[in-house]
Amino acid sequence: MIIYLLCFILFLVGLYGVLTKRNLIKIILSLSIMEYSANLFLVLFGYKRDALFPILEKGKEIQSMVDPLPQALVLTSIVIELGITAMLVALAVRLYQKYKTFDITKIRRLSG
Amino acid sequence: MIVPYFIIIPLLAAFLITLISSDDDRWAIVISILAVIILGILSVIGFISVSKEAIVYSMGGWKIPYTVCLVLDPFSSFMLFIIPLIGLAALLYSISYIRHLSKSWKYYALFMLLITGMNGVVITGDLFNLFIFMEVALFAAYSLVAYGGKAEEFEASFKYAVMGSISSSLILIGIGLTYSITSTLTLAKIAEVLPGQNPVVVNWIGAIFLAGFGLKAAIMPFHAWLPDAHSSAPAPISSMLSGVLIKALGIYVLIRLFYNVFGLPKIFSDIFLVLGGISIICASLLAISQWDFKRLLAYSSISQIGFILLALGIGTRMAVFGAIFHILNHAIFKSLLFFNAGTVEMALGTRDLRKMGKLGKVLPITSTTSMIATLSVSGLPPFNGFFSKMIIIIAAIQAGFFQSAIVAVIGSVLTLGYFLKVQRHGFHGEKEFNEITNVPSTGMRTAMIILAILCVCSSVLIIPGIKDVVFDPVIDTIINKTEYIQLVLGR
Amino acid sequence: MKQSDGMTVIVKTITRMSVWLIILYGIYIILHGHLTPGGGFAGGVIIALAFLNVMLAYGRKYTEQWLNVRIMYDLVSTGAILFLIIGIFGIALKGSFLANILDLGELFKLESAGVIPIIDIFIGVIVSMGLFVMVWTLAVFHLEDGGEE
Amino acid sequence: MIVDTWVIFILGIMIIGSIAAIEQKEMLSAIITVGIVGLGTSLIFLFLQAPDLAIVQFLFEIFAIIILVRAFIKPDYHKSEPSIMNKIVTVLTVLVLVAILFCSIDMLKALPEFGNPSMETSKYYVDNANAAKETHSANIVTSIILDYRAYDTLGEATVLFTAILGTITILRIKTKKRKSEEAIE
Repeated sequence: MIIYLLCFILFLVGLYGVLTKRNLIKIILSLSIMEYSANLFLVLFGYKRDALFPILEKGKEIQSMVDPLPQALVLTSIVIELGITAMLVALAVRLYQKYKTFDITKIRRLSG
Repeated sequence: MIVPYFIIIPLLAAFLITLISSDDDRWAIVISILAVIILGILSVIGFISVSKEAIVYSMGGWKIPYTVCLVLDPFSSFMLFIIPLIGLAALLYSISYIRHLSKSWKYYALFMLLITGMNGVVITGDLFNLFIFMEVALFAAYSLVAYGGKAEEFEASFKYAVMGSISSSLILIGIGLTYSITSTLTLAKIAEVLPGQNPVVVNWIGAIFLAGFGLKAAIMPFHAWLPDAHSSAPAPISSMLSGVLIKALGIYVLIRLFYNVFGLPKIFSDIFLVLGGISIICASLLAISQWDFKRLLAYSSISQIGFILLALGIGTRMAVFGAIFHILNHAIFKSLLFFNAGTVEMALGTRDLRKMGKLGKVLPITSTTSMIATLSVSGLPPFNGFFSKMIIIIAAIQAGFFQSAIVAVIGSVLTLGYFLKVQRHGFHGEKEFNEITNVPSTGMRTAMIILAILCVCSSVLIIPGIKDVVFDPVIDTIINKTEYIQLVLGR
Repeated sequence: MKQSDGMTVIVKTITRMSVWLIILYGIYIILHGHLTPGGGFAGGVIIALAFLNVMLAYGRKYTEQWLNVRIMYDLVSTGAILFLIIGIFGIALKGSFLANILDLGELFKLESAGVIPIIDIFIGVIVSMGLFVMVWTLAVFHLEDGGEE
Repeated sequence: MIVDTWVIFILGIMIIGSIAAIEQKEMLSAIITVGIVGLGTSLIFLFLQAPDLAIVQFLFEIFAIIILVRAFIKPDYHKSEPSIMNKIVTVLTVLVLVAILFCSIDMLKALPEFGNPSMETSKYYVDNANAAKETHSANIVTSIILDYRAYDTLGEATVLFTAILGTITILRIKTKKRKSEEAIE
């Protein structure tokens, strides 16, 4: 239970960063912290005590294995995470080009 | 088996466009329009063939809970019909509009990826697969919102992307929690296992999914990104986002999860009612104070989504009918209104209602179709908006939710109020225009006329004989939780 | 920060010696995806990082001569199309999308597992080329003049 | 139980690291710190018997850091003045998040115990290494992502494709000066 709690705290730290920080790059960093925690949650739910990784080796007996399905899912979500980071960086660079700042409070042509 | 082609065709179109196009966008236009037309035909065939029995398709020939399954039932094929319908109109409109902005094949490739994502979300029967295709649609949407290349567009896109990825992380955690207690990802299997689980966890999962998908549907406390994104995007993209995307990614998934999987617990139907009411009233009030045409339309979208959510909260058969009918109607008239806004912006170079004036002479088709759309969205007979809103209000009264009925009536009146403002200042104002620089092209006019005709024609669907054929199977799939489980798990 | 000049001779020499080794290792990881940890995604990123090494060490101009970004970009969509076509072959031959159409072979052999290593190669192409093109586009983007006409 | 201790230890470091990264004034160190947090994730994956994920996370982390450093460019881009409004927002956010944390404790207690998943679906893959026998792939994770759930992977490749196309579109877009802009200027 304490592990889940710590993982959830990590998520909330990321959320805190997104909601309060004003620098575009800080926001992107906080988003990736949130994604780490979401990925960790999935893998933690699949861990089985005293079990081995789900890969067979030649000449070795089949032992009990951890849950491979969450691992497959997390593999996917890591790639998605990189995609969103790249797109956000591209947008941030363009925003800097237009506004000459990374501060979100000064980037405010849209309001209301 | 037609089911996998709903993904294959738009995906193939997107990849082909990227591969063969260089500077020219002619092939891109041909391929994408062809793909959308084929998708439309397929969805009609699908709707006819599934109205008796739905199709479940398992990937790679494996057994169902061990692989991803696709489920084509009347509800999903109904959504699959709306997507290419609005998509075709938007593509016709785009041809000259996008050349006016920045001519590129990338637009069409991203457009096809947007459609792929939405089709994937609508057709899937697997929770994690839904997440992935949602991301495809969202990534395409982020870059299409920024397509205009102006500062505000990047800003709106950044906001949208940040909000979108917060909600994606939330949804991923929700998927993790679901997997931890049910140990499966197939929606039907989850629906079967979930009632026996600890209610605390189940309610938390529901809350997380409501927040995550509510952000995508732009329900009121989670709406902050929508006015920016939908008003900054190019007009055809605004119409796709407002008309289809928030429904396919938001409302459709909410219906699937809370009706078919969770079985609509009382606590969530109450939350739907409250959030729906808040969305209707607050978004309408915010819309009244807007002078930016597209921003006003974006707020109006939030309030119309509120109507759908309210109906879903009521949860009776009639209310669900109102909700899905309103999904169709809102897709049609809101896309038309965004087309109108785009045409006016292109012609006059402004979105400010105060700078517009008498447009009847210079833009006759735009101003006529905008009148039709206005009457439709504000719920005047005989246009389609009237019927869906009336059904929702009647359903509220029948089910004894008088406050909700009153809220819906007030909402309709407010809608009429701010659209009268649009008509009065935007199309019948005092300023005279004799000449305009950018006249709308044939494609743009055709798109507007088609949607305007549909605005009138879709009220035909209310006639009992036609309603029984079109809407009853859809309502049955939404209301019947056990039927969905039996269908997918094959018992 | 001048990017076109590249780094010192030492860095350039070491990069020249190591880049092929890194690419080879990436290919090894991709091909053994069904036997050992790794696979298309991991191997693809390793190859992309090798290209990136060249870009950082030699600078933009040399990399432009060495690598054709346009062809790399076309390879991304080719890889994606081939992945999709394998899926369609599944419909044609086995009656369901993305079915394993090839002979499964013997467990623990490199040429086993039917279609899995082939899809792994396509994913490796998509990831390696695609990620490099992504970083390349970011790198050649100038804040001062980028994108404005 | 040794795994628990390690995971708790690394998670603690990750939380401290992410708070440090978020509150850090200098942007380059913030990016590097987040990189270290990501490597911590990779280490936890190793402890949780997921070598596949550890490799992929490690490599993608390096890539993400390169992209982020590329966006960072110069330190003087990141000047920001403190404002009272921001402090109020920060305090309010912290209060709300702590409230959410306290509410969530009940839910986290009700979850299945760590290290003891029910694995009802994945029994099929793991028992007697059934997945390896059916697909002849020794790596069961690979057999899931490329055979049982290959459709997910197709979607994933599409996501990556969309991200690449989107990045290029965003960075390469050329705008004609529009009338509305001229009117403003």
